[in-house]
Amino acid sequence: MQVTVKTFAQTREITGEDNIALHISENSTIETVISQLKTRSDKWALALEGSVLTACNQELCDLQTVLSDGDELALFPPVTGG
Amino acid sequence: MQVTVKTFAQTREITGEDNIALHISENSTIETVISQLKTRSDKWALALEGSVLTACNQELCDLQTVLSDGDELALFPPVTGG
Amino acid sequence: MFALVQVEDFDQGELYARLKQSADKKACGNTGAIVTFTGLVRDFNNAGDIDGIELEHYPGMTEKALMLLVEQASERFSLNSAGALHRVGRIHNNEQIVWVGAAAPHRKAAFDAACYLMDMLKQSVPLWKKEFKGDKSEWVEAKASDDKAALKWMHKK
Amino acid sequence: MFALVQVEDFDQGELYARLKQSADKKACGNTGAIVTFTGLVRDFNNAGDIDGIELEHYPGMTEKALMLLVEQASERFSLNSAGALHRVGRIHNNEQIVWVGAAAPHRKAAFDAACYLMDMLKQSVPLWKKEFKGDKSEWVEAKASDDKAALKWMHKK
Repeated sequence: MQVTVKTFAQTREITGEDNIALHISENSTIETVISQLKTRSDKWALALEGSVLTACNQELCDLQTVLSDGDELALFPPVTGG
Repeated sequence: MQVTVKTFAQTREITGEDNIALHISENSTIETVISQLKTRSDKWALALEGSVLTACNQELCDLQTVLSDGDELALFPPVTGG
Repeated sequence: MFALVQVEDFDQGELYARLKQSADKKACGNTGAIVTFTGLVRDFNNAGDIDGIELEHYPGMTEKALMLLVEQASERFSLNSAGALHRVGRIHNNEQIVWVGAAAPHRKAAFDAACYLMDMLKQSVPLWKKEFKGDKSEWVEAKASDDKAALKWMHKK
Repeated sequence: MFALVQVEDFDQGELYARLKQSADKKACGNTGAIVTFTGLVRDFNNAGDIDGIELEHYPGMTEKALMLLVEQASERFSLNSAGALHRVGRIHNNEQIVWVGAAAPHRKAAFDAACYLMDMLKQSVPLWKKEFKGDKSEWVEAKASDDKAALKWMHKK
């Protein structure tokens, strides 16, 4: 199955990719997908080594969330609005 | 010497007097003047028996404040603005 | 800084603009947070519906006490500016009664200062509220919860 | 209730009027207190002067997260209405960035709700700030003090 991965702010700048389509195994958790992305390139490994927040279909969620086909997964640093 | 005594809100309504000239002894404290006013009439006694705030020359002050000739003394209930 | 006492209604946006302008004048570029509070007449009290209120005050002292309060808040919370406006006279249900505002470098000081201004205003500014019901009216009693709110600022900081 | 994300500057007074109107629609005559917070760009940070900021966000999610927050505050503090607006894109020194407002029967709920909205916004709404200095720019780091401010709402009530 396939999910969309979006990145923002530092995560976007370090990876150099803001929107990719990613093939993942059935019942993958976000944690698994992050491990998979870390092997994609040194840039991805670097971008994902610190504190990263995750959202699934535009809602904040934790690393144990199981993804479904077509989900939009977003990875980004702690937010700094306000 | 003489001071002006002003009243507001319930204190004004109960005494029926909102602005009087009062002769007082030299070095009178506000506490003394309040005792003096209580003997002025039953209405004044009633008005001053509860919780009364005092201001001298338009500044909140306590009962031990010593009055001077020409001072403006105000007597009123706890404030309820806002 | 400003302190106003007036019969007429006020424009919240204008007061905000005045506060920001005054903060800019003192330290342009140093204000990160502006908090405003507006108080309104609710159409009921614990005993039932009401038909507006009337505010008596102590002309002369009200303005001074309000300005003193604004200066104290400004000093205590290191504000760039603060302001307050209180209406007096007859005010109808759902109308605005009072406005306070605080401009500070950071949000905590701005929130604390606005809160302090309201808590202390209810203790130290000579204003008295009367509630109407038809042709009857009754003075509002000072609330113990307001005394408590003001007292907390004695212990802090 | 409303949650807006926009590039353009906003009029504080208009947002206040919109909030009051929305509170009146829900429970006319029941609002005794309206608190607003406005955040502005200061012209310096810990490292020196800055030349404005840029806000990146997650289009789609930002609006949803802001609305969710407004709804949560409304529920938690029994508000008559609440609203929030956050700007995105390039914002210059001394300009407005963010606005939140809360309308409640009593002042404590209105103050707490506005404070809550700001504390939680800094945790849960996908916005990222970059500060400019000449042609250089740097991402703002999340502050431990902001985490602490948000955490206090976990223990209360």
